[in-house]
Amino acid sequence: MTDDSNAAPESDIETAIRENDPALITYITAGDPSLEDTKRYVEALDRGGSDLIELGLPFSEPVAEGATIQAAINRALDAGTTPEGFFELVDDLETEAPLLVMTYYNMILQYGSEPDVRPFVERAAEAGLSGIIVPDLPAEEADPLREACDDHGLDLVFIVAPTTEGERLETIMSQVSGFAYVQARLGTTGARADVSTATHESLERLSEYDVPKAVGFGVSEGDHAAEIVEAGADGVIVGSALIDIVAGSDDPAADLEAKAEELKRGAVRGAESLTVDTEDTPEPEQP
Amino acid sequence: MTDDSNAAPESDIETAIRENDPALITYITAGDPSLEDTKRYVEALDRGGSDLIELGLPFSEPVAEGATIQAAINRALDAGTTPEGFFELVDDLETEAPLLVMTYYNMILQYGSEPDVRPFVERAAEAGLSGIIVPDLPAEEADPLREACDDHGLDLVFIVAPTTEGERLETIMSQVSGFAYVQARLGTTGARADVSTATHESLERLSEYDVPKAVGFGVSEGDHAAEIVEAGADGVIVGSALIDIVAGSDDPAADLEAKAEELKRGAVRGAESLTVDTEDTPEPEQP
Amino acid sequence: ATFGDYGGQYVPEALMPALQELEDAYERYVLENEDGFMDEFRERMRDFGGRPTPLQRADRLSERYDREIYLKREDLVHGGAHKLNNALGQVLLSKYMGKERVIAETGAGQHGTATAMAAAHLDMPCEIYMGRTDVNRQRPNVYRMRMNGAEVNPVEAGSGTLKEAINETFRDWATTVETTHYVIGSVVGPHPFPKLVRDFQAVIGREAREQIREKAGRLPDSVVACAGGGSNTMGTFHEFVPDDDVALYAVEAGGSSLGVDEEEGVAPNSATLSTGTDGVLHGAMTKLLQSEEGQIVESHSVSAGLDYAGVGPELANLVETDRVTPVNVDDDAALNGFHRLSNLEGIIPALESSHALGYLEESHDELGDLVVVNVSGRGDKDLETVLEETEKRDLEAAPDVEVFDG
Amino acid sequence: ATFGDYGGQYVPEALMPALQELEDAYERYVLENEDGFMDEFRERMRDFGGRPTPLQRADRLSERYDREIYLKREDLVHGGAHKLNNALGQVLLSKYMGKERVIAETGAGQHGTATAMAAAHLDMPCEIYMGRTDVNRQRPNVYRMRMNGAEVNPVEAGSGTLKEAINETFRDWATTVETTHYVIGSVVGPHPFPKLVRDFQAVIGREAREQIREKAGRLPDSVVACAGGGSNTMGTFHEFVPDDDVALYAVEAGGSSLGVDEEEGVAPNSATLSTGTDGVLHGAMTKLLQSEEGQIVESHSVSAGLDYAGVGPELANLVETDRVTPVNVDDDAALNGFHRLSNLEGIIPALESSHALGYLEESHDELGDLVVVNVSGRGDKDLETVLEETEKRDLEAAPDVEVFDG
Repeated sequence: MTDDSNAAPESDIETAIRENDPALITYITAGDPSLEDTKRYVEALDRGGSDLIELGLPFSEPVAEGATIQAAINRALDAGTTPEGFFELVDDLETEAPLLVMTYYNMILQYGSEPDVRPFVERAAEAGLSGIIVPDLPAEEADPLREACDDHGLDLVFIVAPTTEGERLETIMSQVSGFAYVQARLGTTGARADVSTATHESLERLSEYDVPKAVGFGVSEGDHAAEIVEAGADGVIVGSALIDIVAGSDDPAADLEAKAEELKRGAVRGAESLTVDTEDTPEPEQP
Repeated sequence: MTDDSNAAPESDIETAIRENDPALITYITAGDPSLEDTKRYVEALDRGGSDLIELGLPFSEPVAEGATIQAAINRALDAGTTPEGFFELVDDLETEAPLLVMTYYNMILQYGSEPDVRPFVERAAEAGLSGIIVPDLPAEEADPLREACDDHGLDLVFIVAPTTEGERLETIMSQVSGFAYVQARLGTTGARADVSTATHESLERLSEYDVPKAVGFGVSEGDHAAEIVEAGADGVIVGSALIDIVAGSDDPAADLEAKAEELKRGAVRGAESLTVDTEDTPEPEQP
Repeated sequence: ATFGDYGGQYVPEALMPALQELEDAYERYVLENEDGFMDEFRERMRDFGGRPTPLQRADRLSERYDREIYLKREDLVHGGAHKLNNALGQVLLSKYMGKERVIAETGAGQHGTATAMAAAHLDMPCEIYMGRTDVNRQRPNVYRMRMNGAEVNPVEAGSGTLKEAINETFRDWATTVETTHYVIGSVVGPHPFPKLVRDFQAVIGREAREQIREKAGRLPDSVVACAGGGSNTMGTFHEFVPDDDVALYAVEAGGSSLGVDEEEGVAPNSATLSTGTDGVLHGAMTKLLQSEEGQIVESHSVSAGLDYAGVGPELANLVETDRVTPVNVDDDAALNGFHRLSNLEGIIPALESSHALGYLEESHDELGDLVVVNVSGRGDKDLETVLEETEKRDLEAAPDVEVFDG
Repeated sequence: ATFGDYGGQYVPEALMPALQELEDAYERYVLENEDGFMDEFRERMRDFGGRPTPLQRADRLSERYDREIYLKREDLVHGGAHKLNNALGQVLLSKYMGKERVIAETGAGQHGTATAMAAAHLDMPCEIYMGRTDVNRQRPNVYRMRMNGAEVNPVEAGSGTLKEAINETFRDWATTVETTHYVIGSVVGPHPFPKLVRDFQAVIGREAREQIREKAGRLPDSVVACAGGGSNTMGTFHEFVPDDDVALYAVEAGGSSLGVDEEEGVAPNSATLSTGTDGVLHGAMTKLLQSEEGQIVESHSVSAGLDYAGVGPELANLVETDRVTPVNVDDDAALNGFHRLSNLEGIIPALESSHALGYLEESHDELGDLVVVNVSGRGDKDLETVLEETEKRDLEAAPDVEVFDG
């Protein structure tokens, strides 16, 4: 992934999702517990069947994250993870799945000699990243970054929340590139034991838009993946459940690969059930 | 001293001072450390040459006293000294010197079934006391007590302070019975190392009045007594210096007697020096 | 005496000229506003002290008791209580009188801190007497006084509390009376102190009376204030005394129980007006907690500021003449009052003031439709005591406060 | 952005609708006084909060600096600081918006206690997030919040201080945004918070401007206020911004030294305006203390209330456009300022406000003949810190406080 960023295909991410629908999108925090480990873990997730991989660039104030990813970010920062180290990791990675960077806006702004989003985007493209997700950058503030991403052929992925409705939903969906990151429920990231009603409602609301939709926030098991895909998603996004493996497993690489396989199987199962019996959609669970 | 109080001579106290000029007036706190001890100490002071003896009836808030007498009062209260016990002590005492009670106004008021000064005065007279000194009763508030004292032939002794001047001095001196208690200096009772300028000034101010004047507050040694008498006093009043003996001596009775003798000798020396060489009055010390 | 059978000047002769000088100054400066004294006092109480304080409708108490409850907010005065009204007045007066120094006693430290603040503000040297026990258990107030530049003199005698501090301040004054003014902390002591302090505090009731007329369109049916020495009580009541239709309730500290333990020389309460007998303490004839023989007993209340065996002679007289109704509530009721106001109205009251709120809870039915309660001070100072005392008890109004580690 | 290059709404998408709802409510209720919102707010700030606060001539400081020094006395607001102006405004607004619950972050506890008081007063359920370290070292404030009926949620993450508490409150809000209002404690955060908080705090300057004209007959030459997040600063300055001849000084915490230790990720100061660089934190583009890579560093000040790595975006813009002069004084100067005001004026200021007083001492020559200094809060809460920090140093203005046994 060291080729010139200008050569990156315009629809890397969208293609990855559409071609692999239902797609599995996996997330881990770069530098947790070290960048060397992250490299091995990303390769494992790639082998396990990830269709897209999000790499978290750690920021000291991760307001959108729950306890699990907060802890991962703290470990990564304690290990001395820097943006430059991050990009060097990406330079080195050769994965099937396209890579996205997920980070907070200030990290993007500060890269380079003065507050400006372009140096970051340029370097991201150069490193071979296909897109950027910024959890604290709503569409209203996104113009500078979107322009820079457009200039360098990167997708800027927007989040659609359960509270996103009406005019704002229109605006966001008109700007979506890559895919719409559908936030499964209110709150922060973190593995949960069920799939929320909000997920079903959000997918319902988005059904009229012809862009890939991937659901994240709280997805931790193959069965969730299945249910989400059945509910109409083109992909599932899993993060905290993988961080738990990074932090707790004796052999994280192997377990990450196995987990990715389980999740991908779940997603595929959901898609199959959808094709076989569209009338037998499971009831959304009550909150 | 158990004879009927009505039989007490009208001028017991004045007589005791005039006949023994320069007179020694001694004070101790009744009940410190016990009423039995007080009886022995009073007898010793009597033997030592006291011409008048003040007995303190302890009150819990002795605002006019310095640390020495405060402590004596606390010891007496801790020992359970009561007004009735006090009067019974006086009932028992047979001294050459007339006795006065020194106490605070509330003690006088509360004796008997309701707030009224008369039961106390009646009982004091009955016990053979010759007078009362009340450090928190200025002339302005003294009418009820003075009337009761008049009715029972007791002297009510007033204090003249260094701040007592002009009209107030007139008023007080017109009401004096027994003697004028000349407060040697501002402040509270307590042994001091010198005789203050205020003493000389007070005696000067009082010289025109033909009533016996006794000086207290801070007198602790024979030399003080001498100086005070030289300055024109008819008597000296000693308290804290005696309390120190009560509290600290191995044989208080003997030491009290000796101290009284020293003080009396001092007073007499002062009187002699006055007669011998009226022109060689020592300079008052500077404050 | 000054007020019916109460008041007077029972002090050592040495202090009498100073009291007469003070009486003269009181008449000239306070009553006649000579040299614009009262103008300056009011201006400083406004700009330095934060007057006027609001009269606030207590929405949730009004709902709870189904009548109109208004709170006079003396907790908002600089320093956190009504105490400054008096302290500033007296320190300013001492300047007008040409005194070089002020002294004051303090128990828990409220009057001491108020005097120290006033003295700093007016550039007057200041020494505060405080019992050793109180010094050690009221450190924050000691620090506040020191930071305001006042000397703090620990009094080692006796139990090392307020009574001893007062005695010791009288002793200092008896020595230094020519150059020093004694800033007495309540409507107690010899004449003219009870009148002087009352007049400085009367601004509470003067404002409240105007404010309630403006807000409710009429005078209240009753006015409730806690009573220890009685300065916030007299300050609140004074302007209402001529209003015969306004009932005045002085709420004393019932402590753990009423009555005096003669054996121990202790009263487990400070309900002087309710249970005391006539006598002389600290310069005045008034109602006292005393033994049959006349020894002053130690009073007790969960609220240090009410913990005094005497009471202002004017208040004693107003009780004696049935103009003021003395009532009392116990420690538990006061603590519940503290929690209730904190929780329902967002005002943490002083434990002193909490007694008035405890009475409101117990007897609101008797208070009529329109009630003014004086919140004499804020309760930050009492937090530790309240926590300790709450832990010992089962109080209905108390929250669970445990959010700490181990 | 909202203010020149600063401000904006850098928050998770889930919160955007709530910000738009808040913006709408801000325009209707605050700007247009719909349903009499601002009337009710002002009335409650008067009766519950104790407004207006005085503008006091500081006699001894005026003498010391040979010019007219006036103090705006926000220390007299209910709760002891200007914080209530904002907390009451926002809790009231949340009621008008039909919210069922408020949440807030707190560092040392000042904003938490103000919010808890306001919530109790308005009968609104309230939860406060507070770092575990702060919970354990600021117990009195935790108790005050509990007594006002608020839940206090200790935040275990990170260093357990303000930054973590803010992050955690944002997380709660992201979950409960439909029913909950987040009462942000300063002029920080995403639009419309900086304007909303400023407008609730602007009463400080509005009063001060009127008061100084009345007392001194003209506008001041300069206005001095401390700056952490900047709510008392903006509140004091806002009405003076159009007065070109009035110099505005924002005094930041210089801490122990200026600059950032990149290695440790720590700034031994909170001088964001003086030394910070542009970036995005907690929802807004503003000036920040950050590493070159964009990680927020831990700020430090002897004053907990100034100890924040960001600053209000409007203040950043006023500095950028040279309308406000950013200055700073170090911990020692602030401590001396604390002692000086306590000793000379009888006002114990918050350590935050003490920075403004420290600057007055250092630079009074540059401030003209007529100076207004905002005393943003009282310092009772800081006594322990001041004692500890004073003991470590040799401060010219500090008194000796040792009157205790052994």
